[in-house]
Amino acid sequence: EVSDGKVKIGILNDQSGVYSDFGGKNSYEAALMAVEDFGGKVLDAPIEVVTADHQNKPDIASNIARQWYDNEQVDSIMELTTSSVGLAVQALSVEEKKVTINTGAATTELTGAQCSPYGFHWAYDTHALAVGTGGALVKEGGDSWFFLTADYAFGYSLEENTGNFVKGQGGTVVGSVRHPLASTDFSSFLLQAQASGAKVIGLANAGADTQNSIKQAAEFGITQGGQKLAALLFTLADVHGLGAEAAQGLNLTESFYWKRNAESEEFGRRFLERTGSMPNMVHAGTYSAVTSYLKAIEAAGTDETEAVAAKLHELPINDVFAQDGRVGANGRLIKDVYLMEVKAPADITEEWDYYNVLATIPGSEAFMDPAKSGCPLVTQ
Amino acid sequence: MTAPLLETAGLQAWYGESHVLHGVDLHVNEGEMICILGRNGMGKTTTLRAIMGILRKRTGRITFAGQDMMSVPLHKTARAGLGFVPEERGIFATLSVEENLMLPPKVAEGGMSVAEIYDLFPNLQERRNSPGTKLSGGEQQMLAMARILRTGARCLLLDEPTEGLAPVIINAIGDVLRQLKQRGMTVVLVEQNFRFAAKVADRFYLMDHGTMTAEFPVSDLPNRMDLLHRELGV
Amino acid sequence: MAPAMTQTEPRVVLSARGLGKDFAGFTAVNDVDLDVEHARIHALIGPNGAGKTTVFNLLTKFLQPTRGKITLLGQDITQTKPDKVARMGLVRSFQISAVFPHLTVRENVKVALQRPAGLAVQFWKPLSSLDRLNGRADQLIDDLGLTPYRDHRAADLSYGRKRVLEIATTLALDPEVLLLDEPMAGMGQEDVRMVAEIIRDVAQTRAVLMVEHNLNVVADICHHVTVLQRGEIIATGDYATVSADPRVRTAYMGTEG
Amino acid sequence: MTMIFGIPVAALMGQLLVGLINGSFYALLSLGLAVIFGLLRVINFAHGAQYMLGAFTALLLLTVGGVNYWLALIAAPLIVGLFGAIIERTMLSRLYKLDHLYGLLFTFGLALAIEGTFRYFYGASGMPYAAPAALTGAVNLGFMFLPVYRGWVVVASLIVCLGVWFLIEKTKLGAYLRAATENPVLVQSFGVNVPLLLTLTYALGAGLAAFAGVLAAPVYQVSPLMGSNLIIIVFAVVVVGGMGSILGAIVTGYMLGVVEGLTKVFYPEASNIVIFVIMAIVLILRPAGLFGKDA
Amino acid sequence: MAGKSEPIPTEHVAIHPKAGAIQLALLAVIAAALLLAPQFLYPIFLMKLLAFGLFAAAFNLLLGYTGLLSFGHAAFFGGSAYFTAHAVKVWGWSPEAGILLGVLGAAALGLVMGAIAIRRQGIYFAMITLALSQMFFFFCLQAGFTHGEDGIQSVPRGRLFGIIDLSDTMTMYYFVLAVFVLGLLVIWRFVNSPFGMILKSIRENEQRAISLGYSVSRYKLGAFVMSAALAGLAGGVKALVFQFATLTDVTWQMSGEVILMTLLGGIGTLAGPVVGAGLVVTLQNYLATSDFPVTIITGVVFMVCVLVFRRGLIGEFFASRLGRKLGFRSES
Ligand SMILES: Nc1ncnc2c1ncn2[C@@H]1O[C@H](COP(=O)(O)OP(=O)(O)OP(=O)(O)O)[C@@H](O)[C@H]1O
Ligand SMILES: Nc1ncnc2c1ncn2[C@@H]1O[C@H](COP(=O)(O)OP(=O)(O)OP(=O)(O)O)[C@@H](O)[C@H]1O
Ligand SMILES: [Mg+2]
Ligand SMILES: [Mg+2]
Repeated sequence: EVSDGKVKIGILNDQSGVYSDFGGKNSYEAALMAVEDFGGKVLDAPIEVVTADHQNKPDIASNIARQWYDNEQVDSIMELTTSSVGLAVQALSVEEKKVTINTGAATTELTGAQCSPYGFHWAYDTHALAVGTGGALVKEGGDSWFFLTADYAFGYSLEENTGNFVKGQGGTVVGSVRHPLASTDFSSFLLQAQASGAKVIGLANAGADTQNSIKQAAEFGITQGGQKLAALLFTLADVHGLGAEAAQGLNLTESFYWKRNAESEEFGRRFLERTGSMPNMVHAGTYSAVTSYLKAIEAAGTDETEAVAAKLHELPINDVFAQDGRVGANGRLIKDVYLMEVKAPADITEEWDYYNVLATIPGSEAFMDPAKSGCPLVTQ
Repeated sequence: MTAPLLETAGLQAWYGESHVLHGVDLHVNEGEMICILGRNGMGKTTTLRAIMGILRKRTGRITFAGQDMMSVPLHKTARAGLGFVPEERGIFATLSVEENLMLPPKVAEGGMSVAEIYDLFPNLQERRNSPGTKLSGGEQQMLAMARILRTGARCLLLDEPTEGLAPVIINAIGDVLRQLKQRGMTVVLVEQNFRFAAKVADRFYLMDHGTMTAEFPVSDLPNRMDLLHRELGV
Repeated sequence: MAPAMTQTEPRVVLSARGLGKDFAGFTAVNDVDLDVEHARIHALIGPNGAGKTTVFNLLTKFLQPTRGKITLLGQDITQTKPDKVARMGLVRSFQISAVFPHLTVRENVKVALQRPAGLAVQFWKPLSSLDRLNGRADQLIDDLGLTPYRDHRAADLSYGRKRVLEIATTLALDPEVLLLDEPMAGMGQEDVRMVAEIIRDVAQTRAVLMVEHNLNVVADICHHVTVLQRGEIIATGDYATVSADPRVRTAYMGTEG
Repeated sequence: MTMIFGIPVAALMGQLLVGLINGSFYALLSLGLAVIFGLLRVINFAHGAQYMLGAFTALLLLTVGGVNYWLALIAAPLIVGLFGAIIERTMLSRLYKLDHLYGLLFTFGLALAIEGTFRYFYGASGMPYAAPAALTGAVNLGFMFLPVYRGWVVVASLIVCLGVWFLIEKTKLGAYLRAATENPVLVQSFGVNVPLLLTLTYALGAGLAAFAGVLAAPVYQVSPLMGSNLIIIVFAVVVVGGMGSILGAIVTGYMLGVVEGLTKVFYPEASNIVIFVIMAIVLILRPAGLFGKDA
Repeated sequence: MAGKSEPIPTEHVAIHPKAGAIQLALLAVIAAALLLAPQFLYPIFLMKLLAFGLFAAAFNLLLGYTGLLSFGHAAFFGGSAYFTAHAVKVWGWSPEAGILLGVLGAAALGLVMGAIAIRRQGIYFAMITLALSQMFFFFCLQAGFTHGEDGIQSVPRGRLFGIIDLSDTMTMYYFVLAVFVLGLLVIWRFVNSPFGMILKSIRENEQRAISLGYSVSRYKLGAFVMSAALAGLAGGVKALVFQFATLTDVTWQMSGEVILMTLLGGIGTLAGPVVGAGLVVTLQNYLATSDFPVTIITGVVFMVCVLVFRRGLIGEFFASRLGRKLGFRSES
């Protein structure tokens, strides 16, 4: 039996600001697809998806979340791009006793010190990105690194994590430079990176900063000079925006690629049909999150939070996004992630066909061991 | 007799809601110098601003050189041959003295040359490269006047040109005005300094609360002293 | 005619020695010595651009002198800030009239009364605490004939009345020394006479230094005249002496006066 | 290798040059801002949006109309200038008689609306714009590898800056403009068509921003938000130079570009606040700015 | 342009002796509405509204009464939110102590920023405050205690004076309401005080005020610090309401938003900024779930306000016939 006679899922994310291409409205489409694929009903109750634009403001997000929970019978909120929003809504949902599944934010805090019994982190996190790009690339021969780091907490943690994996694999970090958030010009920093002679230049930044660094690196002949660029947070949508010309040779990590196998390709083409673009890991992650949530309700026979959360922790996750994924006690979905390389324009056969999958990193390596995550819920 | 060069009939004007001119009738013949007298706040400045078209909220009739001026946009009044020297002088701070002087476009031949002007106002020549508003109050007054003399305007509207000037300079300006008259220039003068006006003007208007209450030629001045004493305290 | 001397001993309240000001290589004021005495009206005259306003700016510290020394009531104020100078009792008016346009006449005067009354920084007191200044304000307003306009906004007054209001505000500070820059410029004859009377009145208990081009007024009410030309003093003395000086006649008065 | 403060001289030279390139953008943008501010007394908050419009116009001209870079370099500023002229004529001009702050608030709203519109239609992550073939590649200067395009940016911005400076400070038209700032009615009564002049001024300012935008398109990602953060820095540049001072804006633009470049080497963390710090210091020592005249 | 431009308005509401009763009634209605509101509306939303209302009113204290447009007020609002959140969460301070720290911190920040900025007027002032607040933003971005992107989360509301449990939403609401009313009273008193009178005259003619012996910069600085402190009060309260402090509140966009609130409601009126804040907050909330792009709407509202609606809602109301009938007199 389902409370209020229906299951309602809220997709709350940035739809007008800097992250609007990262997840944005397309995440809502992904959720709708998941519901349709599920059959539109669970335990005979209709499923409804609502969405809102939090404008990157945690207070607006928090307000909407409360209103959804209290007045509009929303049962679960997902996507939740950007850390401050993700953490705020997850904390509030503990109070309200509701399930949140975060597919958009990067911070490991969600399943670390601030973890929640009803909070889940689905698509990726800074740890996985660091392992994927840092660890795997060293194995491919990129054993000396120079970091271009955005000068704030997100950048530091990416740099630190990645640096550790580089060293763990026997590589060295020859230097780093911190650039201010939202710099427009990276040439000074790139010249320093160039002068360092490192084999790999790690871009521990995000969004427009990463795009501009990559674009200007091409201009200064960095990749022609034999150095490799590794973007620590970059998705298919960004590659598409930047263009394959500038992005070629770039390494990055995602937990999803539409052309990886037949199933993902089928999903990707359907998604493209609906939205005009191919899904990245956030979109596919959201699809998976909705599907898994509905499966958990079905398995629990109720939409009551405790029971659903328990099922989510318990059931293996198998869908187009995750194969044999499992959810750790801290709420972290543990699944494989992939190290990609952007193809040269000549090798691209169709639009959106940007990646070569260089390596698959098993979930157990990619994600932090729940026992070591610092989450107070994990009992040793 | 030919038609007057400048004529207003029933000219009314407003500042926003406040009605300041209540029907001003005035005419100036070519080559004539008239002077408008009146106490503070009676509408003398307003009359000049309305004629010039700077104050646009006005009704009535203004003709200049046979042309109806009511519908002429502000930037074309100067080209018709009217030149205005405002009470507050309007010297530009961002322009040097010389740039200020050269600013108004020439509208006709027959204006004074720069050399003549510097001759007349040596202070200006000396300070010609400093910013306009760094001049002293009186120097600014000279500059405001000099600026219009260059343009070749046929008819000058002068608003209290002697305010704040030293007696020597007032004398000099008196000389200039007489020279201009000889060249056939038409002048409408607004003055508080009655002694000065008496020396240069051909004809007087007395203004009170937005209308002209008296009009008389300079020859009639001795007979009118009583009136002026009563009205102006002269 | 010069007014009768009632003063027993002249007391210098404001004095300048060797005062000078250069603007980017141009000397506007040079080597000016000036003594302004209590209960006297002192006129500063001179051709346009002679440096009169600049001297005012220097004395009130709106400009910092390049050279020289200024003493107010026995204290050296050469390095003092303008608001401090005003608090010490030296208050000026401006050549271009300065009032608070959106305040009423009474409020204009009260703003000046507030500081001496110690009611300036009290942000915790109600506005009505200023009511006790009404009496003094109305008195001043009445003295200067502004009573009919007491509740008008200053912006709505005619030019001449604005100047009168400015003088009222200045007097409200009860200054020791009053500096008036062309107080009668642009005024009609009637107002000129009224203001002259007012100045004569206030000067009975304080020192006045004024710039004025209206020589009738200068001759009428000023005890002492200093003539400035090109930044330097060319003559000083009573009106009769000064106006007889040939240099003054050619530089300033011309054939008039 | 010769070293200065532990940095090889060659690297330092490279950084100086890079700083100069950035300075070119600052100079162009602050110039446009200074022209509009100096002559209209409007703080043009929409300047960043107009810069973005320039880049986008070039991009759209290319993708939709097949117009190449060189033509776009001329056409885009004209189009954006025309857009500016329309805005000025229909809306901004009504604000001149009000407190100057309203101009700032209006253009702030305008910037939000323009950026919002582009973000709505083109997304946030932007699009690439390729440099023209003639300017691709790089030359090896010995101490650095200088992309040809960057060299062009410096040259183009210098030419335009000097041209505008000459126009405003040395020509009669410039004198009209400056005078009209102070007292439009009086200048108009001298026989000058002031409203037209003001419209042209705003168009010029907007066009300059667009020009910088086209120059920037091959260097940065063309995105709706490309101007929104840059504009704050450019404001600081203008304040340091002295608001309204044309020459000040240009010189300070280049200077601060270089200073910022050097900071990126010696203390990169501070590189985006160094301009603000300089601004604070300048304001304490010289409230009117380096080239400003005292109010 | 230069010289005779129409200034930013300040409306002075004078209570007409006869209209006193109507106004008291109006006030009573508003008071009752505020007390009962949480029964009908979302308490958290109402608290947000009150916090932003106070913030806008504090901002207006500076703009409306001294004519200084600060484009950096987010620094005080957001800064104080961080200080309060940190004190309460990390140091375990009581809520009132945390808020006090926020207020003092904002005032100190205001003192530093103000001391630099008040050297210039008008738009210069606006630009300088913008730049300085941008410096503060970068400080917050990088400083460890703010936790960068994540923000300070899960701040406990604690017990007021050690007794009153603020984790109860209703209790919290009445606490916020009390702070709000107190803040507005302080502003009202400040504006209608001898000090406020001097501020007004400085705004009208600075040179004249100096020549009357007022050290203009100190008065301006005083007003600036007061405004910063009150903005800090609002920020501290907001941190406790939402139980987090994040970067959003220190961005320059937030500084722009508070201007919009004030402009929309009516610059220089006591109630205007509060009404404007209410509108903006409601609009943002509404737009979040609609298909309209928020930025475009905000931008257009800004433009329309400046072009045709400068007095703002409350200002227009006071100037309207109904407003005058009710005894409001607008002086501008
Ligand atoms: N800008 C304005 N707005 C409103 N009223 C004004 C304005 N300018 C002048 N007035 C009013 O219009 C009337 C006429 O003013 P005007 O300036 O024409 O007088 P005037 O005769 O030139 O006086 P003065 O000798 O003082 O210069 C006065 O009552 C004045 O208060
Ligand atoms: N800030 C300044 N910078 C440069 N020159 C100045 C400045 N202020 C005044 N001057 C110059 O100094 C000289 C003296 O000016 P001041 O204003 O003192 O004259 P004044 O005697 O008051 O004349 P007036 O009777 O015309 O008001 C003038 O030539 C003026 O151009
Ligand atoms: Mg007049
Ligand atoms: Mg003078």
